[in-house]
Amino acid sequence: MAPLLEVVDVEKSFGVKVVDALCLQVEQGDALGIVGPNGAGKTTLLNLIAGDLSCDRGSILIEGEDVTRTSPDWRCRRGLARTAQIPRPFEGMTVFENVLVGAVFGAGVPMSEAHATPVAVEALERAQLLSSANTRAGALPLLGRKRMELARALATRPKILLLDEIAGGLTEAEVLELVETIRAIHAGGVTIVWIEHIVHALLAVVDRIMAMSFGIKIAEGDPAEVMASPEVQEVYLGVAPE
Amino acid sequence: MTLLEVRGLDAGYGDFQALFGIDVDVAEGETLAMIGANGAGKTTFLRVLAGQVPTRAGSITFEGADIGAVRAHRRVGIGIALVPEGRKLFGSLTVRENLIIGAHPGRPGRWSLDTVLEVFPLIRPLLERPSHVLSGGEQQAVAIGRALMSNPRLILLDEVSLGLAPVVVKSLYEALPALSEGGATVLLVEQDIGQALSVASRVVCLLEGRVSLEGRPADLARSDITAAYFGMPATAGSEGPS
Amino acid sequence: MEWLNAVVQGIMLGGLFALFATGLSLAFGVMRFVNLAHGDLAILGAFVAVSVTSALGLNPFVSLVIVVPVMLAAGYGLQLGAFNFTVGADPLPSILVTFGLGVVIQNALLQTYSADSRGLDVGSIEVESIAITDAIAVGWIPLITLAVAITVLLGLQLMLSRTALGRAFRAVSDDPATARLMGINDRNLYAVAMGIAFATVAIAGVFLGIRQSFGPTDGPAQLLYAFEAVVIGGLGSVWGTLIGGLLLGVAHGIGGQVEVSYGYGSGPLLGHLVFLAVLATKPAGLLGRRTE
Amino acid sequence: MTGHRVTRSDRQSTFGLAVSAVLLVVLVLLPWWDGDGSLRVPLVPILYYLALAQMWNLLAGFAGLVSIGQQMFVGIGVYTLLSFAEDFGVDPYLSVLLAGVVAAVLSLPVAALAFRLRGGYFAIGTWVIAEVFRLIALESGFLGGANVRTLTRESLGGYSVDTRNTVTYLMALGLAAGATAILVFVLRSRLGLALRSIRDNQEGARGLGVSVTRAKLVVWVISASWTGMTGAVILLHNPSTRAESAFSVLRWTALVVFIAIIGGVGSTTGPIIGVAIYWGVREFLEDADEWRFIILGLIAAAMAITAPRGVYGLLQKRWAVQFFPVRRRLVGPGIGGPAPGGQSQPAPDAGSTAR
Repeated sequence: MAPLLEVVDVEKSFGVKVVDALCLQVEQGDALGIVGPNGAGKTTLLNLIAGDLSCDRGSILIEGEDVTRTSPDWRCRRGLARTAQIPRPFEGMTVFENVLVGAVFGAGVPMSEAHATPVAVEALERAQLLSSANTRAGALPLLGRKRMELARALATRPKILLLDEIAGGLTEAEVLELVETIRAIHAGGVTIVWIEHIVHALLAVVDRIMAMSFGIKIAEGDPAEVMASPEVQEVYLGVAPE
Repeated sequence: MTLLEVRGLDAGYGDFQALFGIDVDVAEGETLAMIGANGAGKTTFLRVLAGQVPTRAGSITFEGADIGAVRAHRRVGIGIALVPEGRKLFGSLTVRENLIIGAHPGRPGRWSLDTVLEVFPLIRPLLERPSHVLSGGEQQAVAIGRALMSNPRLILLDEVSLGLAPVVVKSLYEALPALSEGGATVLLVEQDIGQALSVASRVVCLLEGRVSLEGRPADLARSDITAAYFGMPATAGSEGPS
Repeated sequence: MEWLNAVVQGIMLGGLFALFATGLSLAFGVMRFVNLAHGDLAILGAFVAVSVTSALGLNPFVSLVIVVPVMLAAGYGLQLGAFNFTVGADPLPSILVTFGLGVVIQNALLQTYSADSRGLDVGSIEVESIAITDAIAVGWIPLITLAVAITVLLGLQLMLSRTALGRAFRAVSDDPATARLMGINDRNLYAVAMGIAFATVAIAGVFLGIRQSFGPTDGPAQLLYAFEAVVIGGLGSVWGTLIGGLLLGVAHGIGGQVEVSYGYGSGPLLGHLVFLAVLATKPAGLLGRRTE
Repeated sequence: MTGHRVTRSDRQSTFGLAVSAVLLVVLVLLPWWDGDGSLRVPLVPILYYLALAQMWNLLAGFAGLVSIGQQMFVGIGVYTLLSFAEDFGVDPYLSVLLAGVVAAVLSLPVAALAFRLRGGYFAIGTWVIAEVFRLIALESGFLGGANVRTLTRESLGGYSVDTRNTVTYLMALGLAAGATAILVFVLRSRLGLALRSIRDNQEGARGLGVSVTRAKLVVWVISASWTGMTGAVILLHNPSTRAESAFSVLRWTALVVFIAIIGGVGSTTGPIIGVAIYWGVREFLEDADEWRFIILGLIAAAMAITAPRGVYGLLQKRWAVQFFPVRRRLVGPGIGGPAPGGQSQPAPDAGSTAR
């Protein structure tokens, strides 16, 4: 069987190469963490996978199907969902309506609102946002916005969930809460690809880590080994190991 | 002598508040490093000083005058220059033009095209190139040079090391003392604690929009910094500089 | 031979189109602002010239000395007083304000000058021409128009590439927030750009009035031609604007000749169709960079 | 099942629906006691302007498609009715429906071209295409060229003047009420959900599976078709036309835009207020076309700067009213906030996303 997600030799440049000849395979049930210093090309990679940017070279496959030239909405309906690093809710809509958009349009099949409502409610529950369902999304605080990013993505019933620094900017207690939520989502059968600076949060969830620097994969494998490798220590922490 | 005095500063975007009651002093001639995790409010703080984000409460006094109401395009005239996060060079201008546009007719002084090129000799052969073809490190050098051209009293550096190779970062940091010698006071924002501590005469740490630590690098224990940086007990330092 | 003549006359007309397009292109390039009153402003400029020439007894060419500064000031003032409030991510307010302004100008001109066609009389030069062959003669007026158009575009290009003002325009176009860090007052710069746009469109309007008769409701057609010249040539390129204008002019010339020879079609129709063909096949324009 | 459900109405909007229903019944019954048509006939332009304004509102206020080419669909409607009724002898009232079909079909290639442009360039692009249609009508001998064409008595069949007046009136009423209803239904539907999300953040909407181009295309076709039918009814009301007036940008787009802007674009109620204001200005300045355009144009331009959501937006700011129920509210266990039917919470009107 083809891997759930496959990134083949992908390249993207904005004057300078931001993602360079990158290959990646994610199997059903994986939880992959991606680390690297700011500007290493992690978010660009996520944007390429989700279709928000187009690849200069290489291809993206979902379950063996080449989706390189498809739009983000098409990829979403194929089972790919993402959260944005800086949450951009539909501010004029309520939290429930925000999540309903994902439930109605993100499913692979046409969904009526009546059928989508329970899906949206479940996503709100899993993201622990049900109590503020009728709040205007623009009024949510940061944690609420991050949770809503998660709820909207979950409402599309993804096979694979791309998380972009979802723990960034949260307090330690909030991070721990969020980690629990993400673990539960993974346990529920959703494959996770997670970019994160807060490494201890990442380590609590993922079973594999890829490290990037200057658009290049510099290490991949067991989380502890990758984080301990000298290359990663140097580029990620900005200092050579002592 | 105090060059900049910030008292009780609140600021944010839309519904989101990023800074809460910040008090910071910057003395003439010092190099102050502001550190903190992603989303701690460092960049917002610099943007407030440059006039790009309005203050909601509190005061900013620069050289004895309240500058809270001075509009962004007039801040450079009073001696504040920002090197923004992500360099933000003008892509349709050549390198030379990018530097020249930084000059301000009301602020002659030590820095000119020639003196900037002395500090950053790597720019010299690139002068006639369009700036968007430069590498990240070259762009950063141009961005710093561009800010110097206005002969600022206070130069604000946002994430100079972002996405740059360690060797490039090192060379950029080596140029920093030249800025101080040129008469500029330096306020730099960094995620890379190691780099920041190596050049700063004083450190301020932000955590969730509040000052969590302040002091001279020599007086601060690593564990204190880690705690202030991540907002957790000093013992749980699973990351950060080792 | 008449077809070759149609092409030659079309090129001359194309100079005028390029002149119309210049201001539209500049305002879009500097601040992503689309002025739907652009054509009506050209006609307004021509009517101002009508008033100036009749009141002071000036030659229309000389009237430019008054018309151009007046329109420049009007553009500067309108941008500061009104348009600046609509510059932003949402294009709707700027479209509405300029569309409303265009309709107001048209109807105010109708009220003031009636619906009659006017012309600007520059004397005997109007009918003089240079014979190139027996069948092809180039009128002095179209030739001067083309020369002025090329001069204005060349001047604009030099200003943009060589002067501090041009540098500031390009910087603001790239990134207004960072330009402010360089001490550039972007709002004021927008007003300068709009002033220049109004000045060029006023020149275009006066030359239109010298070339042919015009009426208060002719503005929208000029807007459409200007827009087509910009899109055909490609956004954000001064030379593209000239090429686009010339191509559109040739299409008008050939379209007019088709009408003469076969009794169907017209210059404007063929011009529109050429524009649509370019839009269908090369949406970024012939010389354009893809901007969005 | 989780036991959660969605409600949309609250007391205020139920009240709004009730008022609208009463008003509609009165207007439908009007012909039966307005014997000589002195009320009906002058109402027709008000009604068709409301239909046009609602359709432009749907495009510009909800789908972000600022069209300055609506006159093309009015003209297409006019000439479709003329052709079918005059040249092919089709019943004129049936031809009104055909006008909607023809406009919808022709709107597809138009979209294929115009959708390549954005913002202000889209606006001018639609205008160019409308010009192309006008020029084709002018050139076409079959459609009558530059001549005046009239819908003759013969093609209007055996209908009496009174019947014709009544049917035209009822059709205009149907188009106006229908246009408003379409807006409410679209906003309540999945399409409305998609449009609101696109307005707030197009990229975000794409990321959640919303097909942005398809949503815009559906709106474009609906609007074209309804505008085409309205064009046909305009011809029924005023049976003489020529290409210049059938494809007039001033009458069929400028006035319509002004009405929508002044009343309030991006809301369902705004254009109704706008058309009422237009009526007032018209009564006040009878026979002064130019002044009408100058005054409405100035008000609209000033509104676009100072009050981009029009008179309705100003009223709403003041009293927080909402007449048509379009917003969704989740009710069920575990949800905070006021009880269903309650007020006070600033949950948004669908229209409030327009800015």
